[in-house]
Amino acid sequence: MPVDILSEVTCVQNIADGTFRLVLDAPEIAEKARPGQFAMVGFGSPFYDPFLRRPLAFAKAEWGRIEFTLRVVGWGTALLADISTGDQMPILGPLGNGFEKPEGRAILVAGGIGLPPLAFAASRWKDVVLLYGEKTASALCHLPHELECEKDIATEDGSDGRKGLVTDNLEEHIKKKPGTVYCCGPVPMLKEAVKICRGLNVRCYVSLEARMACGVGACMGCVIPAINGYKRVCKDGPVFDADEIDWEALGD
Amino acid sequence: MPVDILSEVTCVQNIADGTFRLVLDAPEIAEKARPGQFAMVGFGSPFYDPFLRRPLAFAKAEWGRIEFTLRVVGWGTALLADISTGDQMPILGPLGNGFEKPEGRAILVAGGIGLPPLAFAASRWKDVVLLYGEKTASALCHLPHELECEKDIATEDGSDGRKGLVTDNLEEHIKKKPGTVYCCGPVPMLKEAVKICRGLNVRCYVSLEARMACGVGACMGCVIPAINGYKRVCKDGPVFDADEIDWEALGD
Amino acid sequence: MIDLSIRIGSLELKNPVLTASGCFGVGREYSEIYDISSLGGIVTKTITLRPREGNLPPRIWETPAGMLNSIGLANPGVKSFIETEIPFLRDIECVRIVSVAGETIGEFVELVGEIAPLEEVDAIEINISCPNVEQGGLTFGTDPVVITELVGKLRPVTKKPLWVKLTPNVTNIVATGKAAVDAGADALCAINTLLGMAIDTDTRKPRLGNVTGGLSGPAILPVALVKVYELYREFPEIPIIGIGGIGSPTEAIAHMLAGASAVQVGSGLFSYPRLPLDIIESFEEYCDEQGFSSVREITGSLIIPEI
Amino acid sequence: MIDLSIRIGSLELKNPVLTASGCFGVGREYSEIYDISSLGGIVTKTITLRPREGNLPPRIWETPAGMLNSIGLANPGVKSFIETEIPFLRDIECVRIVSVAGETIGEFVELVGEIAPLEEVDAIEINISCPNVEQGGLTFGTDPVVITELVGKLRPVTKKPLWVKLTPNVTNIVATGKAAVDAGADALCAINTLLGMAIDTDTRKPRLGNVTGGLSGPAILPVALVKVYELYREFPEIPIIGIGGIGSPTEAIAHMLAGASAVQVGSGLFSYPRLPLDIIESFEEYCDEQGFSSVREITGSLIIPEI
Ligand SMILES: Cc1cc2nc3c(=O)[nH]c(=O)nc-3n(C[C@H](O)[C@H](O)[C@H](O)COP(=O)(O)OP(=O)(O)OC[C@H]3O[C@@H](n4cnc5c(N)ncnc54)[C@H](O)[C@@H]3O)c2cc1C
Ligand SMILES: Cc1cc2nc3c(=O)[nH]c(=O)nc-3n(C[C@H](O)[C@H](O)[C@H](O)COP(=O)(O)OP(=O)(O)OC[C@H]3O[C@@H](n4cnc5c(N)ncnc54)[C@H](O)[C@@H]3O)c2cc1C
Ligand SMILES: Cc1cc2nc3c(=O)[nH]c(=O)nc-3n(C[C@H](O)[C@H](O)[C@H](O)COP(=O)(O)O)c2cc1C
Ligand SMILES: Cc1cc2nc3c(=O)[nH]c(=O)nc-3n(C[C@H](O)[C@H](O)[C@H](O)COP(=O)(O)O)c2cc1C
Ligand code: FES
Ligand code: FES
Repeated sequence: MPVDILSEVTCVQNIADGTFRLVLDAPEIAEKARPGQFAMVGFGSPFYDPFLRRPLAFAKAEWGRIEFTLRVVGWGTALLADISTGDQMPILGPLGNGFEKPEGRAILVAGGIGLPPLAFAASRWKDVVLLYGEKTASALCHLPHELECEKDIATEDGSDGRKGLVTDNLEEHIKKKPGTVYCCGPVPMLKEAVKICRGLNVRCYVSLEARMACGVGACMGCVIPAINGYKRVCKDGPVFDADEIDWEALGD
Repeated sequence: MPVDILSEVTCVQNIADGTFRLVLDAPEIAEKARPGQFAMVGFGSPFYDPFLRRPLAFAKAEWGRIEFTLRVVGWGTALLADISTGDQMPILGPLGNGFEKPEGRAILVAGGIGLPPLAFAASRWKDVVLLYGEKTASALCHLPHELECEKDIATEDGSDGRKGLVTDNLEEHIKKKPGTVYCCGPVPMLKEAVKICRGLNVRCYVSLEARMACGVGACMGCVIPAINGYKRVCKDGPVFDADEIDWEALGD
Repeated sequence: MIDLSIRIGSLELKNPVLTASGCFGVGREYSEIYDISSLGGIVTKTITLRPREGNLPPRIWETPAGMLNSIGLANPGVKSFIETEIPFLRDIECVRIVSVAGETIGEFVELVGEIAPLEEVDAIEINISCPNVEQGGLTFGTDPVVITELVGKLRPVTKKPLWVKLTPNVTNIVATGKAAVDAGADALCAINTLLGMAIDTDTRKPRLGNVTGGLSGPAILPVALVKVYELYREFPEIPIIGIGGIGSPTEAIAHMLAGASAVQVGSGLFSYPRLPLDIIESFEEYCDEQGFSSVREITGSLIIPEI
Repeated sequence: MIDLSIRIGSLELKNPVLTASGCFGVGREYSEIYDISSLGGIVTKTITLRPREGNLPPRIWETPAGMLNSIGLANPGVKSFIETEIPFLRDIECVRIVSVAGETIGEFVELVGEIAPLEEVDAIEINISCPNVEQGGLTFGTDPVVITELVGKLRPVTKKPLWVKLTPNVTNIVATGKAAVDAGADALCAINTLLGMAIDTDTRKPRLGNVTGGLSGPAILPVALVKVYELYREFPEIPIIGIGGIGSPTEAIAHMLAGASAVQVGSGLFSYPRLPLDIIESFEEYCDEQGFSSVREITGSLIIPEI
């Protein structure tokens, strides 16, 4: 059951290129939020532009606080990054289905700002390997440092970690120790991961993004093409079994 | 000739109940601005709500800086008061006719946030008396402290200065030493001042307010009823000879 | 104590605040967030005869102070709706309105025929104003002759109140409203969305999969108010449900002042899911301030100064 | 080098950015702020036969992402306009368009007759879309039959280009546009303001002295784009001047993509007086990015994905 609350910002921190850590006091949400779920975050302004809330995945939820990792990609996220400690933000959550905890090993594949929900999963699950890729070292986010799980970090330009794409070693990781794969990131990365998983016949879950209005499943605005008809990202997802998705119709 | 510039905020200060002092770096404007003139102040936001700039009178203009005294009365002024040192604000000015400097004595009558343009006049002119009224002590603004002219300060509740309305002593001041009267403040106050001036047959100028769109005289949006037709507050005013105005049609 | 109750024809509502079609589902999702029985009423997503997948995504685009949608009446069809959604409505203690849209007059008749017997439904909203479908929608809503025929054919099918939802995409909403009223509509709902579009200048493509969509949100408030005002001046006896641009209680009050007997909150729900509850509270305060003893006194109490 | 010049019929403009009627006077005030000769063109405030005081104040109200105005065509009348304003236009080195509005077809004919001989005027914009006057205005702009008659009567009066400014307050802008085109209009300007109103809930009075007004600004962008798009699809050969909701260069580009050959900036001037200059610059950058060598290639180059 989601709640809609005004929540106080307790910390805002610029942690990487255009990337911010937001911590909020929200006990009602923190106790319920599961990895892969998200919140609709409002601006708390008396003005109507921007009008819609923005979906953000939980990066953490503990001790009555929730944490988001926010990457500025447009004006809405810029405005969210510009808030100050003590401000009140409207938060509706937790929303969406979240990841299902696997039986055995979890192989998490995070591309760019796809990291937060998977880092949250890594903090809650056992027997996890986290693959995380960014363009360059300065974009790398702090979350993996806080995790004790096995990690494989890559940058495209090799400025930190392994040089290459996050998916380059996925096959190797699966072969080394099979498990369930969970991915979040840009669509081309998801498609690559899904291809690899299909080749090796391992189960793969993906967390998808779509523009949202209600965030709760009421407006039918955030649909993506699934094998048998449209699915709502906000309510039926954001996490889908890769086999459910009509990847061709999805576009990039 | 007005200029349209992005101007850096060098100081924001809460100086009285809901009243803020804004200082901006704007040499091109500061050298031209005269008492009674104003600027159209924008929000510098990529969002379109609020949409229109707000007119603010100059409270000072010296050493390459301009100063506004802003009272929060709605969401637009609240947003303007919320800016920070270092922010860039769009400023179009100086605009409007401004006060004409009198031959002899100037009797300035300021009600509430009508003070800034008259304080500016007091700082530039000689032989001045400034009458300034507020509801209560906590609303009184700092500007008079910086002025060396004769002052007569009143609060409606008597919590500071003389108890009563700013216009209570106007007749007395005029009789003591006649001069030209300049008024800025709420319409009922202006009407009272005009009545007194007419009774004593002294010249009276008033600075009027109206909702503005362009601020430069192009849109015909800010008109007020004058004796022979509508006049634009932004271009024909904001300062008018009291005899020009159709006070009855003006409303309150 | 302020009396918040209103009447729309024979229907009694405990307060004048409803949720608008397409923005609230049947209330299932929002009922997880708060008690939707405290609303005056709910209007379901528009239901069609056959299931509809809806339009190609993206279906949503944010615009200055508003949004475009091109959902395209995605819904499971009336049969499945009656099976799976109507039971949910059974225990909702507010007025329940089902919105319907057909591609032909025959389909409308069939739809109303299916809905009419259901005791879980208190009224039927006739959606002749959806800009996002090829058949039906605006082709019905813009022609007074067609509206008269349509409503005339529906009127004998049910004793339930028929509300007709009008489009603002017309030269003269009084003409389309009159057509509905003359043919027996119990209330007029105004407005549905304005036709609009948005373009991604980088890719040079439309932002919506369906190219055009419906504009809603505070951006359209001034248009909605003038339509309600025009309808109210013409039909002071016909209840008008004000819809469009309600993003805070003030705009709901403005709709009532312009002549609405009740309001529906649409996309404002997305910014503030609890907005309808805030509006109900504010109506009470507003009546207090204005010296009204009933919320009904707000309706049409706009003061037009003599010139 | 990107070629920024365009043609609207026989007229050559050095770039496709104009200022919209009523938002720029004759340019006198803005010429104090920057060199208005660098614009593609300017459209004057609408001029009428007799002087008009305009409507009762307040005439301006800010709305979410937009504004309402009810100026009511305040202007000194054509005689005084020719005496006092036309001399100012003499030295302006961009295309100068005078906007006119009559209360009757006869008045329009007389007005165009007065303006036609002036060499300081490069084209005439026929305003049949002002929502703020009782006579003329929308009564002309909403009826295709009247439009055909009007434009047909004006066509023989002058060889100067006649631009017809359309209202969005119609069911079908293609019909009103067609009426103008068939009767000989050289270009279509779309859109004028949307009819709207605002209410002060505290005093229960309308915010505007004239009760209703015209809605403009970014709030109406989606509506403006769809109208331009509809007109362009129907009349690919007729130049369309896109107006409505341009608050930054992006929106101007969107208008061009939808099918406009040029744009007019209206209330966006109030937020950013230099906006037209920014747009001109951005057109150059945009052509560079998109690999266009002329700004004319932007027009209508919207890509509609096949479904
Ligand atoms: C379930 C979910 C979880 C997410 N979690 C995170 C997260 O943890 N951290 C993070 O930085 N970002 C996350 N995003 C993406 C984030 O919501 C977008 O980056 C943001 O909405 C962009 O807003 P904007 O105004 O800055 O961008 P603009 O492009 O200016 O926005 C314009 C419009 O597009 C929508 N939009 C743009 N990009 C996206 C997108 N990728 N997904 C959904 N809507 C979009 C906006 O909501 C807005 O309505 C998540 C998205 C989803 C769907
Ligand atoms: C020439 C001139 C000089 C001014 N100088 C000052 C000054 O030095 N300090 C100061 O605090 N205020 C001054 N004002 C008043 C100030 O412009 C308004 O208080 C401000 O515009 C209110 O904006 P808002 O959004 O907070 O109010 P809201 O009431 O929320 O505004 C809604 C709309 O009404 C307009 N509006 C509201 N009140 C006024 C008003 N009194 N005058 C003009 N437009 C209004 C706003 O611009 C906006 O479009 C001046 C006004 C004028 C015309
Ligand atoms: C996402 C969305 C879906 C909608 N679906 C419907 C619908 O199915 N039937 C209908 O009559 N109106 C539909 N509408 C229109 C709304 O009910 C309402 O008339 C319109 O949005 C204006 O109100 P608003 O400004 O409060 O949103 C929809 C609106 C939105 C935003
Ligand atoms: C204050 C104001 C005055 C206007 N006066 C006129 C006018 O005299 N004639 C006219 O054709 N349009 C007039 N318009 C409409 C504009 O020219 C333009 O069509 C409309 O505002 C939409 O464009 P925008 O969103 O860029 O403002 C006026 C608009 C405003 C805001
Ligand atoms: S955003 Fe409304 S259904 Fe998903
Ligand atoms: S605000 Fe435009 S003329 Fe004064």
